[in-house]
Amino acid sequence: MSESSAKERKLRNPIVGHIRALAKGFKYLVEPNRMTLDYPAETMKLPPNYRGFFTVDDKKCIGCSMCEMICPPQAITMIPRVQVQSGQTVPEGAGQGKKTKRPVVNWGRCIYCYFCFDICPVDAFVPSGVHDLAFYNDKDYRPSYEEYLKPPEEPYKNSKKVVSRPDLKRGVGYEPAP
Amino acid sequence: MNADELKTALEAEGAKVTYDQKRKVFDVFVQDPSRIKQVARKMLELGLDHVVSVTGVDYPDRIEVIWHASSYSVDSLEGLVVALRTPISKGPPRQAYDPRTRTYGPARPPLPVDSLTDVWPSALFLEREAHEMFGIEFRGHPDLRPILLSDDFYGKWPLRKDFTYDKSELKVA
Amino acid sequence: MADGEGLIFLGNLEEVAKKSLEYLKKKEPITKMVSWGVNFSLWPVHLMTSCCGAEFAAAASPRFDLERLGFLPFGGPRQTNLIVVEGTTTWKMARVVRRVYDQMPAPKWVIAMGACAMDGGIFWDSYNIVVARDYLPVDVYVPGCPPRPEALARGVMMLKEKIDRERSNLIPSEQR
Amino acid sequence: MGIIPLIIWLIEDLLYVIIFPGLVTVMVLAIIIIYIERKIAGKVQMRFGPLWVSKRIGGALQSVADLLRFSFQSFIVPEGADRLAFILAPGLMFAFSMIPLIFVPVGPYYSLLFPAGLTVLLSVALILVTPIYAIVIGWSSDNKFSFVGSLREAFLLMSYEIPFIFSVLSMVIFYRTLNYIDAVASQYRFLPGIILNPVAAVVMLIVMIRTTGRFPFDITEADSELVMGLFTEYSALFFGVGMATPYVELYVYSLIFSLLFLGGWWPAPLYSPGPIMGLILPGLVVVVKAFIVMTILVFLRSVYPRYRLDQAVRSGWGYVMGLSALAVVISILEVIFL
Amino acid sequence: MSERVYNIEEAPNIDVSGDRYIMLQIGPSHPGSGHMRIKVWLDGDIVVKVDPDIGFVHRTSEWLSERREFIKAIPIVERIMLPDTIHANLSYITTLERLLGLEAPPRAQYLRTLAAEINRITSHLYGIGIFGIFLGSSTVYMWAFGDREPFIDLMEMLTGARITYSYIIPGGVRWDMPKGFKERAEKVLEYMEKRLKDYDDIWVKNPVVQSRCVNVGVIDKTNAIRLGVVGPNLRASGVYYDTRKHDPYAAYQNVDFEVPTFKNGDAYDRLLIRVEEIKQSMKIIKQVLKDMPEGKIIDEGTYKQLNPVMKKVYDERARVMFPAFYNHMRPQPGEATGRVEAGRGEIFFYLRSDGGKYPYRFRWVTPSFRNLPFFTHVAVGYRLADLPAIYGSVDYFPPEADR
Repeated sequence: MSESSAKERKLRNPIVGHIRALAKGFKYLVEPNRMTLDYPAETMKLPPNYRGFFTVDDKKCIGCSMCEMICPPQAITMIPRVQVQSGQTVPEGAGQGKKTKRPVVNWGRCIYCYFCFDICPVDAFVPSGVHDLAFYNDKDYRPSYEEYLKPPEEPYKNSKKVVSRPDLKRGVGYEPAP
Repeated sequence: MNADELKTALEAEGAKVTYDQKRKVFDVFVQDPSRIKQVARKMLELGLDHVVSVTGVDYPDRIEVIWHASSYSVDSLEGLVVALRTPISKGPPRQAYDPRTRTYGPARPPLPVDSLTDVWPSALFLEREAHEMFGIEFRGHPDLRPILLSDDFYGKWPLRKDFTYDKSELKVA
Repeated sequence: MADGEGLIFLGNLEEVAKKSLEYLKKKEPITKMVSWGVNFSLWPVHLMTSCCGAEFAAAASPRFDLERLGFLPFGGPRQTNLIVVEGTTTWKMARVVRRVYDQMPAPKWVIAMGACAMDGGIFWDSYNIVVARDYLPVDVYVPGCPPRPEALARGVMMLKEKIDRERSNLIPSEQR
Repeated sequence: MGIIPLIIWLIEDLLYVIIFPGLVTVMVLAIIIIYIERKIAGKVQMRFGPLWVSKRIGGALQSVADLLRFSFQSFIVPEGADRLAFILAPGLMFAFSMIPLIFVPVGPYYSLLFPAGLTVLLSVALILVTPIYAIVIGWSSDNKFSFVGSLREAFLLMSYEIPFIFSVLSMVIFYRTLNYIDAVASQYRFLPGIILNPVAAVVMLIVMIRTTGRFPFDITEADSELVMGLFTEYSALFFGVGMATPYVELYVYSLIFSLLFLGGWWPAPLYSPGPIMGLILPGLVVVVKAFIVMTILVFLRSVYPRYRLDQAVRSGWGYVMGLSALAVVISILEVIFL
Repeated sequence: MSERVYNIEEAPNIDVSGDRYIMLQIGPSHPGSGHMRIKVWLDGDIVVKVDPDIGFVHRTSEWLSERREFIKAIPIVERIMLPDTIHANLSYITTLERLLGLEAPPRAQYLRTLAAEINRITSHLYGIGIFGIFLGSSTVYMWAFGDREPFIDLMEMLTGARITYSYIIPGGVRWDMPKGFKERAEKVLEYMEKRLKDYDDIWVKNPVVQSRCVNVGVIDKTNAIRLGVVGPNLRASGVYYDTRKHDPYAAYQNVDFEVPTFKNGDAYDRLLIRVEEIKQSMKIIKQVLKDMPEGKIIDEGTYKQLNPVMKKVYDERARVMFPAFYNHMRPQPGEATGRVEAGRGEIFFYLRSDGGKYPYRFRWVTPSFRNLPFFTHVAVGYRLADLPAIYGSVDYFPPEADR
């Protein structure tokens, strides 16, 4: 490898430096270029494949527990269920039918890497695009199967959905989502 | 000075050298641990001027200490990581679990091998980590103190295959 | 007179002052005002426990800018009233976090941020890991690895609601 | 018969000291300037400053919220610290930083117990007392960081005292008086001080930045080396008071700067009796000018990182001292020729 | 300018007993230390001895990875190097592919290079932000973290996560490039070029920064090599070494870029080199976007093992699903090493497998752990206020150093 020429560095005279720094600071003081997303009032519309909270499609799942095996933090546990004729599954003793298993995710340990999405042979997981939940105590973030089936709801539904776009004059601006 | 010249030069030192181009493994195996420093000095002259990693591998019968050296200054050698390996004996196996003291007998003494920090100063912190993880005592190291683990894990040599831990006895407050 | 407390203004001055202070603390307008003040001045101590610190720093960056909600990362433990346990805490770090928590003045809260602080996340079976619940009273859990800064903002908003709900014992009684 | 005017006179003075340029305006201005500093820093950094406190008026009540939180927090006195100095020092520092205001007139209608003759001398002398309490704070709280912080305060205090006195001296030489009102009067007749002797103005600005800890010289509370500098061990209201003192000093300094260099209450009529025309109107002009100077100094937080201690001390004894000597020479030459 | 009182060789063994020196513990809960405790012995304002006490974020990544399947080490390795996850993932997968004998198709190699360079820019911006707050300028911290966001949006479009991507798998990558990605990337690069000009006035050419960083923490070429320093800090001392040029991986052979080096090896050069490397990375991204080949993003062997549902998903939504054998990969016994040039320096990997489900020896060294000599040897002799300057210029990230 040829020895690439080491670069020279030019130090700027301090007085000029002070003036240029203050001028730049003042320019940014008067220019209208904020890049803040006013969170509770407007939320970002994230790309479709964003890895947020997710649920499982009860009919599609075949209970093969591949997702439980590959989950790196072992956040998925398989719950024994019974599959009645209509395809729905009911808890252990509630009906008769084929005995199967269904996955339940413990949100406290899940790292949202979506390995379970990709190893599932029947692609049964459904992403929900919700990404900003928080909980008060530890029982809330370990849902039972019924709670896990309900897709989590947006905390701020009526906030303005925006998409970010970098533009030269106004820094990173936001426009209403298409 | 390319890979083959390096191979012949190191074999002259009496070390078994294997070179696997596809898996990028250039392995220098020295059977007798006391000749490590001499081989290391030869490698330093040949242009391998800094150590990338010092670690141990815990086999059933022995522990191998590996120094991975590489070169910044010599152009032709820059694509290469040379592994200097020596086996050291493992000492007494761990005693059975003694429920009264909830330990596996007294902490086993570290295993001696001489340190290469005077040949490669960059191995200073790497050897401290190998010491506290594998229980390899590097003789001649300026200050061999644990660097990553807290005191309640010193002496248990966590990266050895027979390491187990009991979380209940550790307190935070 | 407040029922059940008997006459406040009897006995020596020092005792009367204590009783009236206790009485005033529970009164509605004072607690509402103080809880408004504390809600919008939640300063987390500058203690990055692990890699979620990158998202905690991104939460203070111009895009998510939690200073809008009064969430200003501040230097010393004495001047702050919130500790954000970001991610994994090892034994060494847990003792430091515990000591910093003890150094903080009385009304203080804890947010457990990230899967590692809640249930151990991906490092759950490592010998060096402690879960935030074991050594700190946690108020809000924010899942995610690392959680989005918006999730942290959501956690802070939920902490504000919690402070508002329990505002009666907001003003500390003992003086150390 | 002489008692009644005397009493009225005393009440006016108390109003003068307490209300207008005194305690109330200082507290209000300190709270506003803290809020404005966070807003300006936010705007330059392309983000909102505090906003959701009171969304309709742009988050202006943020400092009030901080004050409320500080006042209802439990106060911790570490065992190692000696209690008396630890508890008293911030209060005294806050009080002493406001005493010079007695001697700084903001309008011609100005009468007080002390002779009006030596106001410049007295105010300058009293200003330099406050940093001593900062050293007491650092010394009394039993913490290595605040101990190193108090040593730094001592170093910087000595190295920037003489340039400040020289720059005031050079203006006093030119105005040939030790009284603010005559100084302002001569600026009415002649040019304002900043055009006469810009070097002295620059030196005064540098010293103001240093003593109030604004950004290039934020060395005593340098939070990336010492946790919070002097106030590491302080919690609750004492920290709030300690944090507000530099802003009060900033207000006092910028009052003096606008009186000596920016022509005092220039557009307002010079001499006019009566509390309204003589005090309120000119006072507003002076306070507005002081406020502009304060915002400029506060704006520096978002432009500069922090100097090292030895650089600040070396430049203090080095070129700042040289500049202030030059300022005195300039004013002497101007006196001879003009 | 601050003069050196002690030279590098006898730095660590100065005895500090006796009460002439104050010992300051710049501990984990300190705005100027990050997640480690730096014990500093001060003689007045001069630093006499520095003893970094790290290990506060030692999350035993090697011990855990030796008790889990090969595929599960990807998220562990990423969480250790959080500002620079793609390089951790890339170095592990390059070594694992050498062990398994797999080879990623050209389009996957280009996608890996694209993701790596975007992540290098965000990692450098993270470093500049932390350096800014250590010197006291909160504006540079806010600007650097604000300018990271457009690049994080790009990676969000590509992979679906903000920081922890888990994007690279043995044999290829998990998602293909979405449709609007190329135009969006050009807009972001254009925006960044304009912003770099603003950084010059406020940060690079700021007189206070120059006076704080020139001739501070000087490490010359021979000591840099002897102490085994790594990454941009090495190139700032004049050593021409970059793993992307000397041990090429992914698609770096057919991308031409220049490795910037400086001579003086002080904090100011380490600052300049990071800005230069951002410019080089932007140049690489443009080239990669221009000549990105078409084709599959997973190698042939794995593609054949996908079941019909997975093949349909791959053709429709360009998302690679894992065949069943991913859960229990068993490479033949043997060992492999791999090196990747991350934003902070060179990651080294050494994998040994004995044919079982779990790796027999999982050893990796991160760049920050090899930059530790900066504290013990280089920071001695300067002033206390220079310690944050050196710490920030080295871009030291403690969770990555503790592994």
